[in-house]
Amino acid sequence: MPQERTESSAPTSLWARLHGLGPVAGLLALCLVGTLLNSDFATPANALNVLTRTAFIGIIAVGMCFVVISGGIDLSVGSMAALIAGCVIWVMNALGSQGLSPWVTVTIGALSAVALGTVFGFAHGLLITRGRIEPFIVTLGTLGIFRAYLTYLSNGGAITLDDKLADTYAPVYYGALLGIPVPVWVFVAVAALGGLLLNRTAYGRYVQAIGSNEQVARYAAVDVDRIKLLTYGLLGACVGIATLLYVPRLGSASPTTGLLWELEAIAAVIVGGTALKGGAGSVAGTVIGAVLLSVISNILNLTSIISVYLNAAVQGVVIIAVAFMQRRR
Amino acid sequence: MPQERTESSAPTSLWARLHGLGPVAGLLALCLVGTLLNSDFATPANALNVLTRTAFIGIIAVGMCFVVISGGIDLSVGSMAALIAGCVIWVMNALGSQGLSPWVTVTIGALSAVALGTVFGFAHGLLITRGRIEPFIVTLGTLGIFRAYLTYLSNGGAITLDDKLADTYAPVYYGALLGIPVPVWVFVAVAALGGLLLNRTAYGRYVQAIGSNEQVARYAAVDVDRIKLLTYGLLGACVGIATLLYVPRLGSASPTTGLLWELEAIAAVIVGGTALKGGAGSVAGTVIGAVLLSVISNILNLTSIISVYLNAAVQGVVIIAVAFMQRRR
Amino acid sequence: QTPVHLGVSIPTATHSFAAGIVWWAGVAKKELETKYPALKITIKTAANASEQANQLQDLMTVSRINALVVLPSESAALTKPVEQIHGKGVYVTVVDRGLTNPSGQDAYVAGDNTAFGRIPAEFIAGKLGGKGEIVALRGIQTTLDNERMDAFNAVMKKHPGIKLLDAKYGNWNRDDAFKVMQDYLTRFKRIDAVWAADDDMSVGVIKAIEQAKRTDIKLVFGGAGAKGSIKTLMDGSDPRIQANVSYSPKFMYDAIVMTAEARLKGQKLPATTIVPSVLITKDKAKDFYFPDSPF
Amino acid sequence: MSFTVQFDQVTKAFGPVQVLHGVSFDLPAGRVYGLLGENGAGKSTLMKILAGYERPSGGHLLLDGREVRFTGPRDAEAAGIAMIHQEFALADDLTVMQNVFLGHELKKGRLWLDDEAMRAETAAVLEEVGLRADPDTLVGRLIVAEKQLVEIAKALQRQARLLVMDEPTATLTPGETERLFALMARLKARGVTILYISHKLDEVERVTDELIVMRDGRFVTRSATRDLSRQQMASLMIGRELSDLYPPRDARPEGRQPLLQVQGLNVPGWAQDIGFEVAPGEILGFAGLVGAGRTELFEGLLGLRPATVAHLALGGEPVRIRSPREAADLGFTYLSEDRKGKGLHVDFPLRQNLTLMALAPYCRPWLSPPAEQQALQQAVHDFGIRTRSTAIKASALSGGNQQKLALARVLHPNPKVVVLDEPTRGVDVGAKRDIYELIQRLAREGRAVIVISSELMELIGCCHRIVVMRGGRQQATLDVDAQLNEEVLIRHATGTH
Ligand SMILES: Nc1ncnc2c1ncn2[C@@H]1O[C@H](COP(=O)(O)OP(=O)(O)OP(=O)(O)O)[C@@H](O)[C@H]1O
Ligand SMILES: Nc1ncnc2c1ncn2[C@@H]1O[C@H](COP(=O)(O)OP(=O)(O)OP(=O)(O)O)[C@@H](O)[C@H]1O
Ligand SMILES: [Mg+2]
Ligand SMILES: [Mg+2]
Repeated sequence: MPQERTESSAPTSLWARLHGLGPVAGLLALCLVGTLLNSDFATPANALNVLTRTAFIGIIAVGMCFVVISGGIDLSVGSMAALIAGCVIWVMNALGSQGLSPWVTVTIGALSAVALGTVFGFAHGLLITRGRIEPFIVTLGTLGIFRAYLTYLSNGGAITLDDKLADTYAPVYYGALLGIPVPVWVFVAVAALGGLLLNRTAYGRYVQAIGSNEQVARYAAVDVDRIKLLTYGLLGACVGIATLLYVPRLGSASPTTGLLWELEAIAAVIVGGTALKGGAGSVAGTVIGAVLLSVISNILNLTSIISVYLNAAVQGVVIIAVAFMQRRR
Repeated sequence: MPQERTESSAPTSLWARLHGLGPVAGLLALCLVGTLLNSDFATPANALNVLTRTAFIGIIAVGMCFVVISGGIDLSVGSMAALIAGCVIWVMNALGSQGLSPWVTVTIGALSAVALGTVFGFAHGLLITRGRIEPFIVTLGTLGIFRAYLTYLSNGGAITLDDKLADTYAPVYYGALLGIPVPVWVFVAVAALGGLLLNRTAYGRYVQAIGSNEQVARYAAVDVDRIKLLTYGLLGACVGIATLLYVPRLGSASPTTGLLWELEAIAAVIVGGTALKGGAGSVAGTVIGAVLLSVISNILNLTSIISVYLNAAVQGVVIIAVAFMQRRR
Repeated sequence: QTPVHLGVSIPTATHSFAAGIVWWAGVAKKELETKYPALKITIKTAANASEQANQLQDLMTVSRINALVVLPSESAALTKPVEQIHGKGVYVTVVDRGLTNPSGQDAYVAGDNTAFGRIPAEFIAGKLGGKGEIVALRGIQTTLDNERMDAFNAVMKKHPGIKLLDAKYGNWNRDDAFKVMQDYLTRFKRIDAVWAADDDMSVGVIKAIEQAKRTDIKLVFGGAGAKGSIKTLMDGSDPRIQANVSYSPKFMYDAIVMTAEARLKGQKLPATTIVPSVLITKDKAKDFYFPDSPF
Repeated sequence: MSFTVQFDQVTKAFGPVQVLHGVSFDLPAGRVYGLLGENGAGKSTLMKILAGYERPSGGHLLLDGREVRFTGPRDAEAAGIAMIHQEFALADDLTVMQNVFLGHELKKGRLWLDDEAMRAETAAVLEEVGLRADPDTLVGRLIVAEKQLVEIAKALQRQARLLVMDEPTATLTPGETERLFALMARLKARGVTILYISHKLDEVERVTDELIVMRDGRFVTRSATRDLSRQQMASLMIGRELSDLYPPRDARPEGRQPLLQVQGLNVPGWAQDIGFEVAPGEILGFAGLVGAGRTELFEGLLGLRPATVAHLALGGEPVRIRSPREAADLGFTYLSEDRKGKGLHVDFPLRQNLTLMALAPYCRPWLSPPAEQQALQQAVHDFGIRTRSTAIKASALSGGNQQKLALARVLHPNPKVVVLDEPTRGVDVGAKRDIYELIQRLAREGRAVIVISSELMELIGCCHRIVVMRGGRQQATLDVDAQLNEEVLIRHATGTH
């Protein structure tokens, strides 16, 4: 991953480095606790499990990171993922029953997931830029619309992938390359690309400029509307990719799929040190934030020292504690 | 309600007035649709039902309006309400079984609801100002903590108010004064006080100043930390008041109590024309926003023209449409 | 005896019924672990399907369970993850919500969702004498809810005199049921009976009726046999509550006990065990009353 | 290589407010033009139209006789026009380099940014404008003067053929100003046309070839610079004769108990061991180069930065000040040099801005907007704030009028001690005199006044004593008398004494 922006400024680097270490320190501390509580925590198998399951939220969080840095927000990602999953399964089942080969069907399905996500993202972008509506409201609205439409498609139940297709598709989630599960590879690739895009391209720079001061960006001849549009499109594509990994895992979509993912993705971004008001942030931080959140629940799964009722409380305390470590001056 | 800030500037007033009319126009249009679809919609009884059930969210939204204008956010209000409800019922049952008279018990319970809310709010405020943690993270953390603690208290089930106490307490929700239900009176009182506080006191001015530019406010001798602390305390108190009205309605608290109220309250504020980034906003808008959101679901309940699966979609479309009417220039 | 490490994976206690499940699982754990030293039970609760899939993975990789009792939060979504565990040689008992592909399970213990919808329909139809106007409240959009509603509708088809005015989602919670019922009352000037489809929802429904001071509603049928509703039924304190249908979270307890005892002896369970849903009337109510359970 | 610019009956209205009333003049290439006019005359607005930031409501803009219609600054830049803004157009979260190249990034291939090249070029332009800062410093961490230099560097990097400079020296000290002038000379030699807006008439006299005077949104006159004296320039601008710029001051009060006493003030990293006192009726100046630490000194004193002080007394009473709130309660207020970032709520209307620091008198018990409005009318009159409506946001005021509003705001609580950091930044000569007059009046009313300024003449012209700072240390405290002149001050400030 390329070096992060905030760490590159020489005179502030020491502080920034310490500051940027907040989530990392939190993650390390947490891992230590995990190892002490259960010796099986620190096994490669468990580590890969955690990373694999972080992949969905992590990939979405990378896209969300851009949206938040640009000063926006997207509340609809969970519903969007659910709807995409539903549509893709529906399409694949339809194609499969037409006698298309499972490989072709799955490929078409996967591509259409990304395409659909991008289209939804662009729709958000258009409503926000052309329609001049607050991102919060646009995506609150589409949150309802996406989920309702999935409910409608599934008649309130679940849409399930045909078994034959499911078997063909399964390796996308369950397969491994060089011992590393496919979703982890995809996650790493998306994060690396995201980091490059944010720090090494004009687009990334414009995203930061818009979040920092939209008026200034506009004065600097940045095509603010286009960049915002692209940013929501990018998030949509990330949601599509995440869904593409999700479908083979659970093989179905229902009205409860992806519930509250938006909160998890935004939390990963913010825990990773990006400010909600936009302007500055880092992809690496976001990735660490996402992993940190999964590690918390992994540790809770591996131990039974506290009442199951209090899981959410432990998560809450840890999130606040990590944020405290990297607080603003 | 006192005149709103944005409406007081003369040359922009026409535009501002039109602009401010967005939610009102949306509400009127919606009411028209409601009346056309079901003649029972426009009855006083239905109007009072809607207002009464808006009261909880509306009261919380008034507090949230201050927090959002100050540039903050609170994701925990739903969980906070649930925990307060649980604690208050628990306290009242305990006192009741000690043989205290129901009236005294209920009064103590009601007061402790407001006190508890204020304490929780101050705790947020302290973490945000002294702890220098983003409000989003603090309240995301306490969201989990509050709800988990309630689940723990109730063993995952419901905590139910003793029947005798419930009968004494019931009029607070079910009673009426001059034909208007008590919660509506309380809602109106809270909104009116909120409007006064925001527009006609130094405190309200400071809240706006902080949201507009915290740095400038600090240089202008505004005690930023104290004002923020008060603002979160105020929201906590509003949550307490809302809970105090909620408890007599069903006489119980369970882990599903108050679920997603935070989203509804924030949505009411934003639909009411307050920008998420803070600085300016209006209590009247917030009230209209809250009513508008309940009217949508009321109309959906009163008609069966579309599939129940699509309810959320209709809500989403209406929210976006209303926002479009009052969009930023 | 072979040592058994039994994993239990269930949804979090987000409403009373789920709380009952969690409670009964806890009771089973306490009883069984004192009784059989060779048995270890780990209970995990999950808020949604993907969290539950994660937990299954953790139970497998890290806790190294060799038997599993699972109540999937969604049938379809958990089919694959459960299959995976099953494929690694873990004995799997699925409770309440069957997998879409039953080859991933060794045993299935379930309540009877068809009866859950059929029994109230028959009771209401009988009480109304085949004529009247009713409303229904549904739960959350799930396959389970669809099954119940379909069973209810199937019975009602045989009673053309009964008109189902509307069926909206009350999300298995009191607040939403209260609001939906308020609006039903505004909308329909006459309602003879309400199928609230869940005891939590029936609480909200009754409150809304009381608030509107409506007397036309003769019957409110909840469901699942929560202790509050059973108590009301036993005491006869509300004339509108005349019966209930059992769908007790106790099947969680039964499933755990059966699985644990069978596995300790190295035996198998019958492929399918249906815990029947039965009509609970006033005289039978005390058999279904468990005051210590949160449900 | 350069071109002739021609304005033809250019008008501009913001809603109902007509700002430019048909301005026509032309600017042949390759010269340095001074644009003069009072605050709110429409200079910045006209220049924004030229540089594509605003569109005219009417009239035409012609380059070499051909009409152009810019849809944004990008078009203007393509035509070779760049502008240095009066109000900075910089993104605080980006670094200096990122700001300098924003919208014009250099690339390796089609996709990747070439940070190395940009860093090198940024370092080069920074060198040229005389800013010693790492190109990777966040702009948010810079002080105003440094931001101004970044703003200049940014325009310079564009290699424009016509450069608009809107009050570039308002926040600069003499050294940097000299460097800027040298730079302008080099640009002129390369054939670049420069439009130079400033309220510092001595500078205008030095660097421009020709002057254009505007008043109330209209073109008034043009003339070769050498044909006009500063006196004449001033009276052309404000439309009346201006008497001596610095009003007479009362004698320094003798033997009175100091109102503010500071001893042993340390602001870590910025100022060491500072001590001074001000008596009622006294005006104390603070001189120094940019970076001398004057601003930080007072921010430390007000609790806005970590600082320690051995002894601090107000009116003889030892006090502790932990925040501007506590200071204001003690009757001690501070006008920030950073108007946009610290001084004014630019998104607030004027009324709310004016009364923010002193709301108590308007609470009876509820805030009374009419009373506030009355106070605003009074302030508009007293401070000569030129605006066609009092209901606009502060951001819609011209730069100089924003400064007057900021000044009105810190004086609104009626403080006993007031610190004015660059109080005349960006105000026109007429208004400057009004502000000097105001300073004298504040002293006459028995207040202690501290003036921080980078304009040494201004300090000499209105203070009783001057503290000179260098590198965070108090270099000297000088009485203002006939012997004191700019040279002496500069020698102290640069350590060549
Ligand atoms: N967006 C706006 N809306 C309303 N009025 C505006 C707006 N922008 C500028 N004005 C008005 O236009 C007039 C001219 O402003 P301008 O900034 O051009 O003045 P200026 O000559 O640059 O003054 P200064 O010397 O103080 O910088 C002022 O009266 C100002 O209030
Ligand atoms: N001790 C120091 N260590 C590091 N940098 C210093 C120090 N003292 C001054 N500086 C430099 O001085 C600048 C701070 O200027 P400051 O605002 O303190 O000066 P000032 O006297 O208020 O100037 P002005 O008001 O004219 O802008 C910083 O950019 C910094 O680079
Ligand atoms: Mg100007
Ligand atoms: Mg300074």
